[in-house]
Amino acid sequence: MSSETTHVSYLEYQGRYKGLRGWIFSTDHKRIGIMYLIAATVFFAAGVVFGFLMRLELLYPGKTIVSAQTYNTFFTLHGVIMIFLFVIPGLPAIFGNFFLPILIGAKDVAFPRLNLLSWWLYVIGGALVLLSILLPGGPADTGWTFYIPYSVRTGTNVIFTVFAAFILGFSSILTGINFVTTIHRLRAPGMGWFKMPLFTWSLYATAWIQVLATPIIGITLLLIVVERVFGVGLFDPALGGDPVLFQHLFWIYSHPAVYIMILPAMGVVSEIIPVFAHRTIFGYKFIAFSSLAIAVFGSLVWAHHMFAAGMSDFGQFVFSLLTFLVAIPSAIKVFNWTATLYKGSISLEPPMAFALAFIFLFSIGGLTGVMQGALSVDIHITDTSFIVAHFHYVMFGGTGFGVFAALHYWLPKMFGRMYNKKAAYSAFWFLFIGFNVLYFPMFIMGWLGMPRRYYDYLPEYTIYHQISTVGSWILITGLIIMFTNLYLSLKRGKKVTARNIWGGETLEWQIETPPTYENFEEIPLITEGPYEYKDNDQDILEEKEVV
Amino acid sequence: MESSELIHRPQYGKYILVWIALLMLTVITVTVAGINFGVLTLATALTVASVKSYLVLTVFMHLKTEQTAFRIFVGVALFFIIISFVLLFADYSFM
Amino acid sequence: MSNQEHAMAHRDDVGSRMGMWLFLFTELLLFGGLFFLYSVYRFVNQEEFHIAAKELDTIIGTFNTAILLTSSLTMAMSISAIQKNNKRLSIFFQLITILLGFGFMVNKYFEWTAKINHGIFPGSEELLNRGSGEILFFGLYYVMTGLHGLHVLIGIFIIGTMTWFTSRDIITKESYVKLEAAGLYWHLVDIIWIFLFPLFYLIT
Amino acid sequence: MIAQSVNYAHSVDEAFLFILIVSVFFLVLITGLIITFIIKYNRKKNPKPTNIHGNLPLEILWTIIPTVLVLIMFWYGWTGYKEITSPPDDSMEIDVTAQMWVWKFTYKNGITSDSLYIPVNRPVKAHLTSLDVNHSFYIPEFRIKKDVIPGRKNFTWFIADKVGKYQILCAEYCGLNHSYMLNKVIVLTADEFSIWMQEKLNEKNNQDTVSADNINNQSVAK
Ligand code: HEA
Ligand code: HEA
Ligand code: CUA
Ligand SMILES: [Cu+2]
Repeated sequence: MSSETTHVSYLEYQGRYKGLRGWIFSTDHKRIGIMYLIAATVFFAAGVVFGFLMRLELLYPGKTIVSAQTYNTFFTLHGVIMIFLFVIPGLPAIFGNFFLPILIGAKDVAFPRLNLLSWWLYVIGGALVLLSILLPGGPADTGWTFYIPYSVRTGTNVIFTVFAAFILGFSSILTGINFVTTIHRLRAPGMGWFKMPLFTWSLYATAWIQVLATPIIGITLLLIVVERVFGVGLFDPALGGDPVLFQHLFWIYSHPAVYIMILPAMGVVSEIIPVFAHRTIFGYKFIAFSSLAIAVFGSLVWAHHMFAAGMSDFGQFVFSLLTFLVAIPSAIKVFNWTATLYKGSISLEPPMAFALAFIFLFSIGGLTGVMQGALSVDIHITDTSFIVAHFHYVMFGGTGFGVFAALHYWLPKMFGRMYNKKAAYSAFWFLFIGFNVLYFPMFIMGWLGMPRRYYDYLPEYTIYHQISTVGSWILITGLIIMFTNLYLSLKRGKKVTARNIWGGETLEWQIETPPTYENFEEIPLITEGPYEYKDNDQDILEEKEVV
Repeated sequence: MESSELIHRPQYGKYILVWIALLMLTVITVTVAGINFGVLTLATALTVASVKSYLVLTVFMHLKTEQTAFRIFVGVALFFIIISFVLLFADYSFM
Repeated sequence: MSNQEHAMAHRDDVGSRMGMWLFLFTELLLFGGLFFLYSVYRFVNQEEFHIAAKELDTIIGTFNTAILLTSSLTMAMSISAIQKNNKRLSIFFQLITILLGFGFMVNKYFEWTAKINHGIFPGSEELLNRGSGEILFFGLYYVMTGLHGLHVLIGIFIIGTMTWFTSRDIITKESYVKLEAAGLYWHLVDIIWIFLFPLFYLIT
Repeated sequence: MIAQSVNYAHSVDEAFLFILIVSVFFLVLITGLIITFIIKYNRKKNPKPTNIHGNLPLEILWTIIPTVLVLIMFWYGWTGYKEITSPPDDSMEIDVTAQMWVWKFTYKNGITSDSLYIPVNRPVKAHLTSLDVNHSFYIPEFRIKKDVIPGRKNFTWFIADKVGKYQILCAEYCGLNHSYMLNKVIVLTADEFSIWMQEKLNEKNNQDTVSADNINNQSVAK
């Protein structure tokens, strides 16, 4: 390869195909990352629209804009799209694909063609979900949990949606396989496990969950299809089946899945905080291992979603206890991030603002999660809007803000253009305030007894619903500002050619902006940890000083 | 690849021995199932199946000669299945 | 594709096998979900599972077990053969493996049709008149052996492709990791059968 | 806080309150520290950062403290839950039947009713049956919720300690009219309850005789 091609950015690089085909058939991890970004944004926009419409419907009791059936399909589509098409693939597939190989000093992932296949599966799965809306029968109206027996009885296109989720599962598995192998096999010389950036650690833990847990939901969803098409009684109570067993199988995957969502976001935050505090991360090993601990413990707590379903007392006891233990590694992370700010030199650039908001919102989400882990309390609040608030705080306040942080942190690197920082800040405040106005009232409502998945509600909850709906408008304003700002920056933002925009010490800041096709001219030799900040005057080593 | 050369020495003889062992185990498990052992029937059947899988895993699938990481991987996967199983029965066996 | 250049620049057989093993885990857990179902339902309906299992033909089951075990042997030997640079022998063993796979499926076919002719299939009147434990048993029987059969077919297809690769010298003494991966897949299918067999045929 | 109208509501609320206080404490602590650090170690004020790689005693400390707290929370939740699931033997037993999208309550003497009438201060054990899909029997003021699942024998129990009307909701998604699957619990004094029951019984007897009459008339007409 001539030295000329090595200096061409991956955006301009010409492979065998040109134009659009040069993208959709490209096996370059960076292009695949961008394609994921585009596809995910499209699906995400669909999900947001459903969320927005739901809030409109709930503005007044009774019918406001749509019928009950339509509302039921709204929250199902909203849930399915957000979970399977946005938060699960979001960070690993977009930023993981783009930056994982760079962060460990590799030229690509271990199986580039598998990577492309995984993108195609993702798009096909997403298209199936959207297709189910148009086909006769209408989109599924089961909720994203597809609980049997309702999912077998309803006349809507459940098969489509379920099959789409099955395909999306395989897309996710392929990403997982790719990442585990990449991290094991392709680290640059000298990059020991404890010299890896923390984002890599979190992707590694995530990848294992993807590989091990996803097949279980694959088969479970397939059984819904089998049950509907062939009438095989596996869960149908009329034929001796046990609907609660379905719930077990569903959550064996879907609980670990929530850690697929949050771990990469935690990784992003662990990258951003030391960079903008301009100092080394506090407790590297604790953060790294807590990712693994979350992955392990996270696989053991699934039945906390079923505390009201009638499990045996012993089951309740065990799952509640384990649920509390899974909170500990998250707590460790939060404390270490906070400690990283201590004696730093903090510049509050937009990515940092989002990362700090992440800590705050995720803490609220996590702490309310802990409340739900307490048996007697959960009996009261399960299946109420308290839960809805909890998971929006963790998924959207957590992962969503993690994605925002990542966008503001890495987009200039990916495209060589800088966004308008003022606009970024104003988007941030709209998002942050709107978010809390939208979801906080749901905690109160939920505690007062407002069940979830309710098309209509009793008049005493009206005020909370209305505050919440107003919140959604503020939030969406912020969203529009943010995406417009980022989009415009790609068109006519200030050009960035400096390698290291933020003063980071990980490898992506040592290569060209935007990265060249091959990432590295020469595979680097790694000699020190990822967050050394050698330039700082005093270098206090481990265990010397108590904070 | 150097290591993989070393790992995969052709070994027809060993394979055939394993194959014979597998067939014998099959015969054993079928015969034992004929005799009624009560609760033990299931236990023996599963033990024999595990031994058979162990042979296939280590010899046919070369797990014995692969890098340590592979064995850890298998351990992780098995751990996940077993712990899920145990927790599932934490509910069902106390109904 | 020039994209491949940087992937193919260095070949990593260990990495390829690692990827394959990870994929095998997902297959294992796919069946794992079904084994969970099986064990819970069996735990709840012990008696009826026993009665239902009596109706399965242990002889066919045993025979099929022997077939699959043998095919695993020939699969392993085909890799040894290619390592010894004996292309002919390797292809021979692969073909035998495929043949045994088909033998397995033929047996399965007769087994299933016999059951269906007796009116035992999901949703059949005969079955619906029985206890729920038996309905579950046969439901699981069809789903699990069916999914396994599907895997055998996929395996046959993959090995067939490998045979073609071997004959075209894409798989050679120097580069046979594809064949190894196919072998791993085939052995996993075998292992799953090793568990299906006692759980369905031997618990009478 | 929402009205407590049942014997064990206070223990549920206590558990909630305890966790809430701990949570608020940590949230304020963390947010406070973050804001303080942002101000104090701002780029302008503190241009020279200090590298601190970690601190083992501190890590151990902030692992152990949350663990202990969390175990206490667990215990609160568990003991409260035991209360919720241990009905006394002398409970009044009522069958609750859920069906898309109505509740039906059947008393031991065969009387049925659309709303749940119960006497105050008397343990009531509700056996939950579903005729179609999953539902969930939820009374917020009583802090109880239990899924009603076809093929499962779930139950719940409570002692209502205040006379009044309370909301029953369906809390497990069950299709089109899930949000309209509502009804009331009507808690009566013991006297009122027996009067109500007596009326119901009379009504039922009348109906029986009326329908018996109808049949007689029809056969006569023939
Ligand atoms: C990103 C996704 C995500 C994450 C990270 C979490 C994290 C957690 N979740 Fe959540 N959860 C969901 C997504 C998520 N959840 C979803 C989608 C649902 C609903 C699904 C549905 O039904 O549709 C749900 C539902 C759900 C339930 C079931 C509720 C019900 O339906 O009845 C429970 C119950 O235990 C629970 C618990 C927890 C706990 C204990 C954590 C913990 O991991 C949280 C740990 C974090 C912290 C604790 C905060 C940080 C720590 C500190 C600030 C230090 C101090 C802390 C202590 C002293 C404890 N969650
Ligand atoms: C990540 C997941 C996610 C996200 C972001 C959202 C976003 C929103 N959600 Fe939620 N929601 C779910 C996941 C999510 N939701 C799930 C799983 C359910 C349960 C479904 C079920 O019951 O089955 C649910 C249910 C649910 C309900 C309850 C329905 C009911 O029970 O009756 C409501 C009600 O108001 C609601 C509202 C909203 C609103 C107004 C938005 C938004 O429209 C707000 C606007 C969004 C934004 C301002 C931007 C967020 C941006 C990002 C996260 C990153 C973008 C980055 C890139 C594309 C790169 N959602
Ligand atoms: Cu019944 Cu919801
Ligand atoms: Cu969970």
